[in-house]
Amino acid sequence: MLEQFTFVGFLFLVALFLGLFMFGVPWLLRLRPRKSSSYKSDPYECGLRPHGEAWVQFKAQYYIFALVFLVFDVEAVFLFPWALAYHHLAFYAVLEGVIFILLLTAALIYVWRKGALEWM
Amino acid sequence: MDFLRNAIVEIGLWIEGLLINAGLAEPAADVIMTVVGAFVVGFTPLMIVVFLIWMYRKVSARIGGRMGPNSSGTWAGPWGLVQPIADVIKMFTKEDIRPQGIDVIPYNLAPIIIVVAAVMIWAVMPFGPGAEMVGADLNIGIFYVLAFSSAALIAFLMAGWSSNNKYAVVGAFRAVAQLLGYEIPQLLSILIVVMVVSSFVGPQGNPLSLQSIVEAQEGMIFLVVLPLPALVFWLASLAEINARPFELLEAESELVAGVQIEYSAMKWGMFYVGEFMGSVAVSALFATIFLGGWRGPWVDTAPVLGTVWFLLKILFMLNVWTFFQMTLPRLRIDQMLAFNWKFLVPLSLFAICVIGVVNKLIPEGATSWLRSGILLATNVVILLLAWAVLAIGKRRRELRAPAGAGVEVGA
Amino acid sequence: MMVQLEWYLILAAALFCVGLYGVLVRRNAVAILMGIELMLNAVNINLLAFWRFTEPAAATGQAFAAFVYAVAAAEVAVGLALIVAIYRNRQTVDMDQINLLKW
Amino acid sequence: MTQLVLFVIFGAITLAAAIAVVTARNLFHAVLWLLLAFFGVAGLYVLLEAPFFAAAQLFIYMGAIGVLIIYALMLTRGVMRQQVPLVNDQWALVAVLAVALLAVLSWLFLQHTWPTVDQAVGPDSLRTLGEALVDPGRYGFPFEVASVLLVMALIGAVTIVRER
Repeated sequence: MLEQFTFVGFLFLVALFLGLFMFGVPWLLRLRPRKSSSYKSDPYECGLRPHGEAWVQFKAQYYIFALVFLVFDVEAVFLFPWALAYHHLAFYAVLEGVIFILLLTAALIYVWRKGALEWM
Repeated sequence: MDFLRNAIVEIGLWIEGLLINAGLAEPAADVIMTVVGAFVVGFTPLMIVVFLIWMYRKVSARIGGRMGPNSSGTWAGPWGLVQPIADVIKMFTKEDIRPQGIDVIPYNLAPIIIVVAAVMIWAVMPFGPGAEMVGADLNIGIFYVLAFSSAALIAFLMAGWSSNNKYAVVGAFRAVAQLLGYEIPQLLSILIVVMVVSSFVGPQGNPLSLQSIVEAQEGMIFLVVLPLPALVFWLASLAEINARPFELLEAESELVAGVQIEYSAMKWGMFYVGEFMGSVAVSALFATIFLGGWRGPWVDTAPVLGTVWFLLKILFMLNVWTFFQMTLPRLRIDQMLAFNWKFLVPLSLFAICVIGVVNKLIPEGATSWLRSGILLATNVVILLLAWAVLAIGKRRRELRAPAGAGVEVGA
Repeated sequence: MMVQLEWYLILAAALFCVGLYGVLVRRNAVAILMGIELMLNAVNINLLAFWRFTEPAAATGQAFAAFVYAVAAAEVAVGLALIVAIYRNRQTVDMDQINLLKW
Repeated sequence: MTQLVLFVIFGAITLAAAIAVVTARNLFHAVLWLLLAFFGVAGLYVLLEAPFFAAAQLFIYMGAIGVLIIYALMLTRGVMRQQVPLVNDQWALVAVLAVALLAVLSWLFLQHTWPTVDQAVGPDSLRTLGEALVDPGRYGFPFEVASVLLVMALIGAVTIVRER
């Protein structure tokens, strides 16, 4: 099994090389700004001088979407082995997986009914 | 002639033979071949991307009724073929502006992570029949792809956070809200495919490996057997690669480019390349999972044709992508989120339950034709049900809101 | 030379201790949760190492590792939600100032 | 031999990143170090021949939990400005205790002879896991309970975090 990961490891090195290459060539070419000014290096805000700090406060809405995502993500870790063994499972075992999914669907419906999935 | 039938594998064996003849021990030659393979697999998507940029310009120009790169005023080679090279040179030689107040390490790391994640996906892609034509036929196959595509999310957050720009932060938040959300229908539709493959390949074979997903499509491609997961997967993938109608990450007219706003020169180019690589990867995944991958006529006699079919299928899906890109408008963020959470996710959850149960009820001895037919019928029924639910919902909304009072679209 | 079970155990123990240090000394509540994540990862390394070295044919270690993922996810979801709620009410996430329950 | 080298590399990455997590001043950097630590752990899982868990590590920790932590950081962004001391005043004591705990644990691990078997991981290990998870005699019940746990966590967290 580990032999297969030799390839993955080398591909990772190649990918890293590619990334560093694209990143490094302009750096090696020394394409630095010849004239620098504070106007040039200001954060771009459509022509206005930036005002205040960039880390503005966010709505908790984003956090709720991430929560729902997290729950479904963990569900996937359970369901992938289940789907993999699907052919070997008896009917009731498939039903168990279905109940697992239905419980999560219930959670989704609850969140939905509470109005947490609305974009405010 | 015989050589050409399986040309890619033969060339590999020939090089390895040369190495062994040159006095290398066999394990060392194996390692060298693995490295060569990694280079080939790593650079293939990049080559496709360079070609894709050219094709995208041509096709989008045609769709938009514009002149393409071959008539941009300056000479760009026959059919504008030199255009992508000019693009690359331009990108490499542009001035690299460093904005004030950036967080240097995450800022520079983000584009690298995007490129790395986009390349890593290709490790498990089957380019042709046989174990030699897959980089590594991992037994977690498709799950590996999902893992790396979700790891790329973090790059967006890093870029957004470290750019010291309000647009970038808002863009990063939006990007992640979109990419996170649409990952779920994507993986749920893949789960359906895995279940079905499991009952097609039987006790042997590993339904997570992409090679056996291709092998399971021997009788019929999955686009026909499982049209619903195919549709869900494609829509979710469009959102994952930030294509229209889900192009909210870039949204140049409201977010000025989202997380990429403070990136210039090649660092911006890496985001650009990463995006194109993503669309190639998604097209390749769709071709593998739903269009039969390397399957096509005469593959049995000449396995090298499998690679050709595979590339042609990728090309076809890329054209579909270009078509979507050029013809659809951008959704609003509430529509985008509602479409995912209130339509795609419940639909695919429902589909998993129904298809899982129905597929299990088909007796094990059933021919693959019978199984395919029943699955297709189930899919169509679910699609009709979804359509009916949507129609009823629309009707009720119309009854509730009097005409003219801003009816919510697509929610 | 093969990597022994003990090495994984010691590595996991070291990771656990680093996590423990983070939990006990950091003042920021989010940083404390990060420490807990490190500890959970240490536990998972142990579970999988025991699975690999003592009974690779059974599924016990893997199943437990999967359950640890579920627990970690639940913990992080609720924990961070609490932190966000506390921040909204008290404008701080400094654990030394969150002493509502002390009296 | 290769395994040993890789073990040392991944172990070093994990530990170094973990130490950086608990000592970093900037919390955003701490999260990034945490993700690097998760990546190192994923490498260790590959060495333990559990590639599914390595992928799940990337999938859950880097994809979901990392994002969730960054979101929480952004929602409590006041922390980025406050100049409060990084650690509380018991840090020296805790450091000594942690090192002592590590020493004791290591001594215990080396003391005991573990009943290891020299057996390769079969190609079907993931399938056995799938079957065991839904086997009512084994993990069928915990499997459903895990689902209930996730549902409860989701409902609880959404209730807590919603702005009214």
